[in-house]
Amino acid sequence: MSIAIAADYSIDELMAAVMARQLRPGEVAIMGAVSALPQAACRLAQLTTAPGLWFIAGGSGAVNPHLDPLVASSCDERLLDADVVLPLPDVILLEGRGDLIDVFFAGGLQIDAHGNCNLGPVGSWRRPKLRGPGGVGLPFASRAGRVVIYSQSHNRRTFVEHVDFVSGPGFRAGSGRLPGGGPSSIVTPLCTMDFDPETHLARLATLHPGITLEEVHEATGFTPILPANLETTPAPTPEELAILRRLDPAGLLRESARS
Amino acid sequence: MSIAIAADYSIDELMAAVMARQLRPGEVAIMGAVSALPQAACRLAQLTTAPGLWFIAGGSGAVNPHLDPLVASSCDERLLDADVVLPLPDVILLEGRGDLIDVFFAGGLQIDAHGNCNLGPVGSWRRPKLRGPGGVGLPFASRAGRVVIYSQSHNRRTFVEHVDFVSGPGFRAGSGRLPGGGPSSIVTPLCTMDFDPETHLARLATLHPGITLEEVHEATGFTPILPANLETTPAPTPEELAILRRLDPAGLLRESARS
Amino acid sequence: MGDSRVVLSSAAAIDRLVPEGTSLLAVGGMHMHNNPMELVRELVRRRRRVGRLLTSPSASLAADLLIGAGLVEEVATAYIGFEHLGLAPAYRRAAESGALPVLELCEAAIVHGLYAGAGGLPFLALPPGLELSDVSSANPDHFRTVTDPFTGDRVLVAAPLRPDLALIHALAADERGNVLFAGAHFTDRLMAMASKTVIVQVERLAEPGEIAAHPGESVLPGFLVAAVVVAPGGCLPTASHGAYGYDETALRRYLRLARTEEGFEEYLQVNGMAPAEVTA
Amino acid sequence: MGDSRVVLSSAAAIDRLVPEGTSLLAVGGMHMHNNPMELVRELVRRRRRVGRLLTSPSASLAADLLIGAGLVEEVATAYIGFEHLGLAPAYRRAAESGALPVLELCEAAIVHGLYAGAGGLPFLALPPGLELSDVSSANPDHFRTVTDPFTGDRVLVAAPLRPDLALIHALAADERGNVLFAGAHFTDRLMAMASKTVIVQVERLAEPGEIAAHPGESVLPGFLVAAVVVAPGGCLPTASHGAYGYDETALRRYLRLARTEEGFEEYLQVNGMAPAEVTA
Repeated sequence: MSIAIAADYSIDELMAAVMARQLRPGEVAIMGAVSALPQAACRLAQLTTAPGLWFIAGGSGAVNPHLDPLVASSCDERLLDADVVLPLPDVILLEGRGDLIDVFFAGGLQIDAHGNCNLGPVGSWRRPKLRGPGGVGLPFASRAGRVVIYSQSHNRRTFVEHVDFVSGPGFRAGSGRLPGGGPSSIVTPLCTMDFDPETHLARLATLHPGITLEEVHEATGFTPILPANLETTPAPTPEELAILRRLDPAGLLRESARS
Repeated sequence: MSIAIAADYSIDELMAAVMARQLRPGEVAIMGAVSALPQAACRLAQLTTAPGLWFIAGGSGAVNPHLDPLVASSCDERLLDADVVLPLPDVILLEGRGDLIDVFFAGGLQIDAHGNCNLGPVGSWRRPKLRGPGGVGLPFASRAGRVVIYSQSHNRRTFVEHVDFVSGPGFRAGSGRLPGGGPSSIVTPLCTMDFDPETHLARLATLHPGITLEEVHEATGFTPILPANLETTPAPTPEELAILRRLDPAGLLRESARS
Repeated sequence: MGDSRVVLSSAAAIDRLVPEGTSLLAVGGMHMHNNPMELVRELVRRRRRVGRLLTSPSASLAADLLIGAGLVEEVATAYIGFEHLGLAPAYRRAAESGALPVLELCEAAIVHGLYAGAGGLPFLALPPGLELSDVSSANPDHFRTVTDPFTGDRVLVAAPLRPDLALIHALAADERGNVLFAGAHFTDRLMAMASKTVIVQVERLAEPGEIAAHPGESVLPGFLVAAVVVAPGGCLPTASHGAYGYDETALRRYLRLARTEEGFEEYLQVNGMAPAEVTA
Repeated sequence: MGDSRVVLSSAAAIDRLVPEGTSLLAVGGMHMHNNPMELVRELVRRRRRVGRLLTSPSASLAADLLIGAGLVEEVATAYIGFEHLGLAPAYRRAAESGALPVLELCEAAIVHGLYAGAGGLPFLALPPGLELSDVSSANPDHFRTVTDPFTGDRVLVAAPLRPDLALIHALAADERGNVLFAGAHFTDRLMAMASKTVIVQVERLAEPGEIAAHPGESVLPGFLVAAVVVAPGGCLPTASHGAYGYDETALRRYLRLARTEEGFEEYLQVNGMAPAEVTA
């Protein structure tokens, strides 16, 4: 699905702005592999809505990398230009503490209506149709304050009724044992969703500018709950875009727009 | 007990030389608090009988400290002048691995005939006659290749039939579960002992120059097994003394001789 | 977030962050090195009592002073002493009289227990052989056995350590609470990672860029740190790695005075820890 | 001890220290960084088979190459891929065909498992919540449950990881095997501490005093290291922290070729890993 909502910002830039607005001052956020997008969102948030936000950039162990510039790999040595750098085993240790990580950025080859994410086998576990890379630290999503799910593709292969394998636990049917707060939102190239507080099922929250409800239904393998008011996602402000482009001179967040 | 065996070396120097001679090339040794003596022994061994010996100096995490100069506290910052320095939690972790530490230097307020050491309560556990400082890492003596016990005092308060509290496990009556090799020797101001391979009980090995068997019996709260041949501990060689004095310009190993 | 609130005076830090009767207080440093003495003295000045004191694998003056001042209901420790300078006088008096319950630990139970606390692990299985010491029998609340589900062996396990509050020392910190250690940092980083609230005493504020220049294990991120107290010379008479050695004369003076209760009180008076000197 | 024996050629290191059929081989690095490629290429040249490959929490080229060359009987991993560059082609082919059994792990099971291996801990109890992922159900040999003796809760536990051999990369080492890392060292130090035999690939020999100047966690003591292989540029096309970044063009070329078995074989030929090129 090729999307060009407006000439003046890319869909990744919109998603980064949306994710940034969900972060609050002084929170601690963490992200894993392929995380230029949440990294940009966190840095943007530090400079706008969430001063004092802490973020840990995946495998690098960097805490508050300066993203000067934004890089593609989560273990790039340039991320170590940061406020502080932790050894990776300490990061993994602290992910388990349970009261430290406010926001956990998660993703998946499959994401379901309960906010479960799969980065492992698609299809059968023993003989998968698609062998995903693996979930790395996604099981720790169970212990975070809240989980922000993001996906740079929105189609029926990705958004499914039930994931074939739970790498990152969301709200599972019949289980009330999630020690953390569970998934709080899903951000995609088409829309944002949150979770219905009663059913813990994904609920459409906003449609990105120019996207219709029908397009979302067509691209989604489950039927999201509809909210009372379905609003349009506010576009990135000029200030947000100016910051993102300063962080990202190489245009990592504009590749989809270019291609 | 004040001992002055010979004018030209101190008893600590003799003990350091004796302990050094028990070390072999390429072994890994570890020691805890109040460890200037085993540190000096290890450095001496590196320069004489055990080239390539590794030794970890207690709480400092220093591996092969250069002892330039020898210092009294096991956590002195000057110990960090070393080949490599490990974080203390890693040292404590690796002590448990079980196949790494060849030689564990141990001591105690009480030491018994089975090579058990007590640095905790003397007398009752709940209301001790003497509250010792505590055993720190002595329980790990159970996992080392062999344990070299040293004590700078030799009297019936220290050398007892049974310790009141086992901080460092030696050969305990009726237990065959010791995963490591157990105690191999005891070095004191009066003598050296080893352990009888059958009974795992302390056996007198050598008497220091000028010390009689009667003096040892009088000062020991258990009756050590007597060997077939009771020899005299070889005095430190001029080479050993020259090295020790180069390491120890402040004379930490000559304080007992001076006082 | 008002980040400026992170840097506090010792009085403000103790007042705001140390409730009377803290259930589990951890104090850092090893032997006569990096004891956070300024914070400890502030606790003594305020006569702030703690339920249980957890020491590092080898504690010294900080623990002995808190115990001597009667502020510790019980102590969980593997060692309190002064190495070659002697035994811990206040600890001896309190433990030998039966007034102070001692919960025996070993360094493995402390380090692995803090690891468990930092990582949310429910308990820690210990290496075989540690059950041969009397440490675990003497402290049955802290040590249990379980059957290893892989081998069927009975193994010793220790409870996680999750201090309510940790007092530690480091060389420097910045205004957001990022911390830089110098020399050996002993078990202090781990203690901070395992503790709900952390107060760090430092020699000085960090230079801009100084902490970022030391990636890896000699740092702590500010999100683990509730308060920074700048106290130059604040470890004395214990050493501060990267700054100064221990003051052996002063330590020997303490050891001499603290042999008696009267001498201990005199030490408090002479060293600014009389109750009258609280300036809240 | 002949310390000079520590520094070896990659051929000599693999020959002497890697028996055919090593039961558990651990390979370090994270993503496209610090993969010990020279050692891996030597394994491939020699077609040295391993029973089980244990990856770091996020593996990349090193694992994909060993799997593609058919040298891995089964793999224990939490991630094999190339981040933004794409999925791992050889891994996909082997796993999707059913030829390669995948033992699912997560980063907690790897890091805590290596901690257990390094410390002689019989097993590791994991934080509550991890049992909600399917990782443990998919790998029942590695994960069990036990009753927490302190709380009575059922908790998930993981087996210790104790590799027979670890291949890791670092910046420099000296002739006694003391090692210095640069940049991020990921889980490589921990992997080395947990492994019975360790071969370290480095960019260069250390300068005198260079390792001693970096106390703390960026080093490994030589008593953990069986062999040092000096291989400048030896991580390429992956990055070597402190030395060079990854070669994205070369990685993309690999990803393109490795899509088919024929292409993979061509990659081996072109990159000096044909079986004929063994020079033992």
